[in-house]
Amino acid sequence: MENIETKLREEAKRLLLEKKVDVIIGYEEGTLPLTATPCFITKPEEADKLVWNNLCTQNLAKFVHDLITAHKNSQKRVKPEDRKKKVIGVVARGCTTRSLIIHLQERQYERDEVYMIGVPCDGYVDGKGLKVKIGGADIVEGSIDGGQIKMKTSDGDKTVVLKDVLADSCLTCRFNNPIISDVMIGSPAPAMNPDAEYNDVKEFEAKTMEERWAYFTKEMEKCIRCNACRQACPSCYCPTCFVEQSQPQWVGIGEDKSDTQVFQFMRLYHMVGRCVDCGSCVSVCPMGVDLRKFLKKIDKDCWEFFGNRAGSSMEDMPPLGKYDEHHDKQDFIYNP
Amino acid sequence: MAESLANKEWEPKFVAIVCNWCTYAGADLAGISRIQYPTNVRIIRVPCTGRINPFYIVKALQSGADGVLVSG
Amino acid sequence: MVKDNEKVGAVMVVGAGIAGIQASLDLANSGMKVYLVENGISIGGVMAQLDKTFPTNDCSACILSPKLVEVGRHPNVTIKTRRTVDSVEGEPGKFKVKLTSAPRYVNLDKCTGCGDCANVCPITVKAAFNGNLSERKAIYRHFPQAIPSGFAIDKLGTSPCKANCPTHISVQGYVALIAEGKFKEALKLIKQDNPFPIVCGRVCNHPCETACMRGKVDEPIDIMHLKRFVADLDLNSDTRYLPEKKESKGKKVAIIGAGPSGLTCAYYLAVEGYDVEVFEALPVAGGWMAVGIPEYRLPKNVLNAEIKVIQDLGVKIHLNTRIGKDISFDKLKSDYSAVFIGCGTMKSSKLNIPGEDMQGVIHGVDYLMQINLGKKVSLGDRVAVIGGGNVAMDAVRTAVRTGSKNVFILYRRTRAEMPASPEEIEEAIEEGIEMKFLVAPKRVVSKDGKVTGIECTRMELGEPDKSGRRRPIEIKGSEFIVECDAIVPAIGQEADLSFITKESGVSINKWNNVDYDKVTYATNISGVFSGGDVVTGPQTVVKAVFSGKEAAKSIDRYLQGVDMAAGRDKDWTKDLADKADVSGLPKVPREKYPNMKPEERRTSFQEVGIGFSEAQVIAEAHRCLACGICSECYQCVDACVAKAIDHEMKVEEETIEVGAVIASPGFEIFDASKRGEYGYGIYKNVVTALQFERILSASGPFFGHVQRISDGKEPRKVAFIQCVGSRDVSCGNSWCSSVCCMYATKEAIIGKEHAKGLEPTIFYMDIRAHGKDFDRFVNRAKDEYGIRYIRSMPSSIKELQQTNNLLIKYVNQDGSFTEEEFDMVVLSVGLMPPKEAKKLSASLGIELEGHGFCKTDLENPVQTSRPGVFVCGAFGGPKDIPETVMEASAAAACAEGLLASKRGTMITPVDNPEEKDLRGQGVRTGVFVCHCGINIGGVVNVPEVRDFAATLPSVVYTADNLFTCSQDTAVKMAEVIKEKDLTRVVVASCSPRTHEGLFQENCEKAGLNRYLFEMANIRDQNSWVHMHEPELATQKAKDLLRMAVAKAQYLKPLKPGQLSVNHQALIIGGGLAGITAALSLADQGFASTIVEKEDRLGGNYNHLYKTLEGLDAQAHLKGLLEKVYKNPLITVVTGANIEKIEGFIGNYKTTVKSKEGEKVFEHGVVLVATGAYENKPKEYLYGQNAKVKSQRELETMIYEKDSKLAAVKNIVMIQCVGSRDKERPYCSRYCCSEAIKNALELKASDPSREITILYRDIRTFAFKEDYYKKAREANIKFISYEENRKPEVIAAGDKVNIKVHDPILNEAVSLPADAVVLSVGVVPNPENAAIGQMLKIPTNQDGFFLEAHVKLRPVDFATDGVFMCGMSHSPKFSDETVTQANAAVSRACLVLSLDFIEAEGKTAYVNKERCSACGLCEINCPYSAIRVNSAEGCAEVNAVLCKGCGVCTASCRMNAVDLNGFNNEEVLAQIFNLN
Amino acid sequence: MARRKFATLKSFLNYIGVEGDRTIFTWVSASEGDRWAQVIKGATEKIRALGPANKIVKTIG
Repeated sequence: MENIETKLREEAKRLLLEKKVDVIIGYEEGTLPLTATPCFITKPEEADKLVWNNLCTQNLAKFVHDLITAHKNSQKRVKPEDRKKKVIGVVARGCTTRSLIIHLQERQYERDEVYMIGVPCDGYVDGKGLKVKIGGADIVEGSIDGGQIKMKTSDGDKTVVLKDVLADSCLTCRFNNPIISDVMIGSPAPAMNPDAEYNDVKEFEAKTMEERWAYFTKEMEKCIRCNACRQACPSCYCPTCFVEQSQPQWVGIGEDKSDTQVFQFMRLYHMVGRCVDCGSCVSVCPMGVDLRKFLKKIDKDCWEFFGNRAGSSMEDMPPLGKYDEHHDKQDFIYNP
Repeated sequence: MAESLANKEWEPKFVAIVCNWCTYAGADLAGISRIQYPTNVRIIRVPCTGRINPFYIVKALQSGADGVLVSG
Repeated sequence: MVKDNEKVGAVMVVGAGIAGIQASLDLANSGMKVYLVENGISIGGVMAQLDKTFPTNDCSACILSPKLVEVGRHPNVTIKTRRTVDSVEGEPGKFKVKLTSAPRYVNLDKCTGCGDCANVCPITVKAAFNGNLSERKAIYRHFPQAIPSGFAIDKLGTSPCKANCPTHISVQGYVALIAEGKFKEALKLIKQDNPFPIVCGRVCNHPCETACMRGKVDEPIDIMHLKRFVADLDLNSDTRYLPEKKESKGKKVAIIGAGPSGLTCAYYLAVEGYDVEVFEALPVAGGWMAVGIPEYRLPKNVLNAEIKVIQDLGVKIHLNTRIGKDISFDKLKSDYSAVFIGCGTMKSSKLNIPGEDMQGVIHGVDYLMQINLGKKVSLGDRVAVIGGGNVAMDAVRTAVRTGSKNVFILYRRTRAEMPASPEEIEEAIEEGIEMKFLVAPKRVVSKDGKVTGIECTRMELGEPDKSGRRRPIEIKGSEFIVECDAIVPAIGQEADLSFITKESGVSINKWNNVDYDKVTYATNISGVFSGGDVVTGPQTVVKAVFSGKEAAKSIDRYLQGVDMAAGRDKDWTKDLADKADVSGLPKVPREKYPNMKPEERRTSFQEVGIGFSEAQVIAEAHRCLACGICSECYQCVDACVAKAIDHEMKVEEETIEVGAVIASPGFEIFDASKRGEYGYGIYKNVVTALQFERILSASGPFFGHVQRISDGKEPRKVAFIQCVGSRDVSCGNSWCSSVCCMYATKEAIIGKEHAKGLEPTIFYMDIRAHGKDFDRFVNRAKDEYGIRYIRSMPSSIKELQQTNNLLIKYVNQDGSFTEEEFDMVVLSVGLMPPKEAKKLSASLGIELEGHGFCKTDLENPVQTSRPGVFVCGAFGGPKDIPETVMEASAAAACAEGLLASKRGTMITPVDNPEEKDLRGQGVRTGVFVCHCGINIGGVVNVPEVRDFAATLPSVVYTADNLFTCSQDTAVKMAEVIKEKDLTRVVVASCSPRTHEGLFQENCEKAGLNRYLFEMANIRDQNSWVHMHEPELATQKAKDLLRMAVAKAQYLKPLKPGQLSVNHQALIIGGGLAGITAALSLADQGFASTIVEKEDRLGGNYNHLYKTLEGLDAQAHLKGLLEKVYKNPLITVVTGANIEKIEGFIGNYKTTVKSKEGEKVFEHGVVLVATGAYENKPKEYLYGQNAKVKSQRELETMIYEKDSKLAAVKNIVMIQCVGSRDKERPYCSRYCCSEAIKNALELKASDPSREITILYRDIRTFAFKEDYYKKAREANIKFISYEENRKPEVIAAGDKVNIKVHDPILNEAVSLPADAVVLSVGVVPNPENAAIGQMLKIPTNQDGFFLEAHVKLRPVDFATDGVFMCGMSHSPKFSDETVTQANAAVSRACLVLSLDFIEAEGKTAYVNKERCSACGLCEINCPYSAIRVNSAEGCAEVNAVLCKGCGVCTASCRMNAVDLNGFNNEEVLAQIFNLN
Repeated sequence: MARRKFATLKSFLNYIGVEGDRTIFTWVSASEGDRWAQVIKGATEKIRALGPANKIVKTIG
């Protein structure tokens, strides 16, 4: 890890010095122990803040989109001919690059507006999982070393195996190395266990209709409509989310359970061909709603129906933007 | 028993969102040819199935439709 | 030559198939008035009958219907059905066309097409539209989506029975109703014309039966007794039929005599609302019916029952009241408004022989009267009755029944001359009555005043007298005496008119009959009428009834002060429906009418006839041949709530002024029975391709289920036999029908899709897949669908007895025979000239070509021999739909060119009032619920739905109408909108697809934006499909209405976007297509720029010297070029390339680069005429050996008189070089003809030449087939080769040798040749791709441009404003290119002739704030009407290009794109209001 | 594209426990009046078999 971090910092410095990029989005150490948070670096000397470890959770593509959109809006007042482009550098692991690819497919910005600093990834720690593992104790300080997490906590020293507390999405990640990048830091990380990626879904599919409905309703009842998932999701960048739209109002804001169910259903459905399973939504959800159970289904269908994996290749078109007479499944069509 | 009785009372009502040029025309033809079928359907005409926002289906279910038929 | 300002801006299109429809639409949309004339009852032609169309297998109905609707609703098109053209006079620009219209009997303005009439119509006939595989009614329309949507009645004329019936009852009508068991209706129909069915069902002389056409087959129908059956049924029913009485007119009418004429007159007057009193001298009513006709023929009780009905109508009958004795005639005259004299002839004529006053002589009339009045009269044992009429028969048979032992007839002629009705004579003889013929009485022999006998003389027959019967002549000295106790003379009777005083002035003629008017039955004294025997002398009951009925009409008119005679003198002998050929109709014996046994009869007065049973009448009625088709039973009239049916319509003539005429009568299908060996019409499972087309159709006779006719089973092996009635001199059809190979292939494919197990086999001579993408289609049929093609024509077909399977015998290429069994055979019947071709050509003043099709001009295939008259479609020669559509547009272009100066002068302008300002207005909805007669009201509780509507939010007005679409309702609606200040209108009625436009117009007329209208379909999708569930249907209607009203609240007034139009055209390519287009545009007054890559114009046409048909191409081109360069409207840029094309329809900017440098042109449309190139082959030593040439090179040598050619004796031509192979799997269309053209030319100049053509299929379609025939006759050899066995060309010294496998010899042959000529075919212009890029128009797999729709939009692109013509579309002949160029111009003019392009109102729009410019909409839009503006960072819609499909909206996660007329709010409103 | 949307939607609804048969997708051409009737018959029966809708249905007006 260390040497990757150093390489990363050097590269960041170089890019800023050579004005290859206007800003670099990466991770810095968090204020709390055993955390890392996104940071924005515009000066070479700040580059040393950058970290790259198993605590880097958020999918930074989200911030790329935010910055570029903000910049574009600021440019709106400028005459088209003298508008300036900004180049955003971003520390990008596999899932991040997938999100970036989706942005590019959806023409949110040009390829040359983003500079991808590719990094290998062997997964990040699921904060909630860790907390559970150590019986809810508060962490005072800690470090990761040799596949272990060593911690001083409110009730004594604790050590857990890193593998046991990695996020679900990471454990079965198929693309833990960047799909594309402008520069690659370090050598590719070893594969995770993608063959198991749909096990949960298959298991759930095997359940009865009523069991599935019961689980869905149970999970949805947790949701407090705080929209954290949406805010964290790189694919959620609609200027006005349908939730906030009136005329017509798509989702009621009342007490009714069905409104929450419909809200989540719709947001999840918007992820067809667009969810890269980065786990950001899950990690930010204050109520621990099992969103991944449903997102993975959408991912699975998209693969099985249309042979598409979100953001897995620059050449792909958005799966809902085309139709394949010969290969698409037809069996959902009813014939009397 | 009571439940089955209740079911007798109950008639499903579902919405059909259909394309103006194909299915809607076909439905008209059924009428012109006086082909009889159950009354449970309520048709909504749209210019083309391509126009049907998937959320229409969700909203229809939320609004209490027992089912949704989409036909192009 | 008509001056421009005298021309007429209207065009008549004759024939409303797809050709006529397309031409009409092009004309109407470019500002011409169009009269679309059709001799059928609806438009659409054969295309409407097709199931699918090749090669795309689109549903024919789906693509045709929108055009039907458009032309049907077009303000500038007047559709005239059932019309024929009689003559066209005048000159181009100003013609007078005379038309005749055959009556439709249905008023299209009123008919709503509900079909209630057809439900009640008793007449069923084969439905020609379904290839006679199903049945329809006499009142009908061909198919549900037919335009005009109204019904029509088929009549062949008056059926003979009705015409011959003295009182003209709709005999066929009530027979048909009886056949259907509709006895009450039958009686009602009879009583419309005869109030005495009970009587006439027994004692009528039924002339109807004499006229009955059944009589020519076996025996006439027993009409009289059918009538008796329904009459008796009514007699015995507890509620008898009483006609509806009109309200009292407060006038009194007196009738003298209660006989048939008097009572009939009374009956109809009573119905008309008069107070009628009848005065009868006798103690009984009924006149001769009561006192003349004996009980055993007409029982008194039934007669009285019939008379009672008349009394129940309020008629007063005064018995025992003799006028002239009890009341004076003149008093009658003064007391009553009118008098009818119907006193009959109740006085016997005298024999005037000695002793006539002896006791024992009693005259027949008096005798019968006394018996009928119940007197006992005994005549003794031996009774002589004198006479041969019905009275004599009645008298003699009565005498038998009163106990006389020996009763006989004395008649001075023979039985043949007897006037009595045959059955009466028959029955009399059965009852043992002796008849002495040829004897005449001389004197009564008596003893002390009592009769003892009668002296007679013998007679013989001489010449016929004026009655037509042979006159009896006395044989001198043949006197003899017949002994008898009583003599009953029954030789005639006369009227007793003593009561008519001199003073009354009523004139009486020399036969002692009242003088009367033959039509009105009025006497010479006004107010006095007379009818029945008293005016005619003794006649039949039914004649008396007629006179009474007619007199009643006159009296009514007289008292209403209307002309009595007007329009009544109808000649019933005219247009009789007796022309039908009844030979060969199966015989069905007449039902035996049951009578009492003779022995029982003799002793009783009980009625002889027992009467038919119900089963018998129905069986007997089914024998009717329905001579008139429509039986005039008038059931439809009663059933039609809209009152649209009018059986009185007459043939009419009209004259219309137009500037040009377009003939598009289409074609006739070859009558397959003319090829007897195929057994069509004899073997059940042999059908024509058109019948199979109907079998495949989902709306066909079997709802799309493929089945055999014999047993309805699904066939497995189906054989298609090609060229039935084509390429067949034996039946006079030498031409190729051009389309059969393809439609057979299509039907085979579709058949297989319908019935998976189907195994189609196609027997053919050559597969002619010469059209765009046709070969690909055939290959798919072979490879994907495994359809079997056999190159052979079956020699015979036999039907196998048990299975009805068909045994086909055919010869193989090697000469051997094969027999194979099939379940079904489909005959690919050819296309013939239309039936009316000769007559039409005469009336249009145009010539026909040798085969009977329309003769066309070599330079312009849509030009007939008469200037100003154009032709399109199959009338000009067999062709398929796209070519037909191209010709239609081309013909339109030529007509427009002629009349350009009058564009827009005769169209109906739409002037709508100022739209009302809705700002600040709340939503105020008006709801109109339609009964649609009983179509909705009969099932749905309409008032309940209306009241429900009133409870819905925003609804301020509700109403229910009988017909919301009727004119008066439209007016009312407009008023209501103004009065109630409505801002939304909702109509709950039929389908928006047919009626939305109409109602929207109503709104506009009332100043309400047309888009503030919404419909609920509670008929087609509710009442019609839930007929047996009224409550649920009503509930559903409420829901649908609630949803519609909810949606309406959110509707927005829309202003369709407008776009200015540049009136110039850019033509890319200066070949024949380009220059033709430029000239055609110039004719229409539009400027154009031709951009040509080469340095000279003409393209491929420069290399063509002569066409197969003999047009001098060089001269033609020279002429065209002169015109082009002379024309000020045409700019030519040669040696030029297109650099850049910007903009869209109406507003293009194109940069052209040439020697003169870059130049920018502004134009409104683009015509793509980039042409194609000759293929440069690599195979067959081309370019390596001087002996190997291309056809083009050969043609040049021939016409440039190359001396080297003289030495060329052996020529081998190879077809399909570089065509129809892996690399280019398409046919180059013209090579076969080109080769044959050159071959013929070479032969002509030197017959000693040996010419062999190596081919795969000879594709000389249509009339080109004649030249193929000519070539074979000229001994040019043809050897076919397979794609996988191509010939080889081997260089051999100063010659070349060609090795090829001869399939007939089945061995390889080697042909030495001085010249090998390759038919090299066509390759697309390589620049198409680049140009396609610039214009955003696609090319097909082969690199030719891909039209918007291969069938119906062959020169358009999905991108508006861009059109194509010539070989850029696909390989074609020069004349086809000319046509297509004109077609493209016609289409282009739809744009150029506008000042503004109106966009469709219901288009997409973008909410910029929501858009994130992700571009998904752009990817999905099929019309490239929406694209992301990256500068703005959001998507933008081009409203003019947008077709409102809404695909973009659903693909937008942000809901930034939405669709006017169907936006999210509106649709969700419907969803939210389900409950 | 429409097809793909419906395919995934139907599958997803079914996954969360809303019976797949409540959402039916089919095609009827302008000339297939009879097929339309069959479709409605079939759909009605399928939906009847499922009983009244009780999932993601709004309960509070």
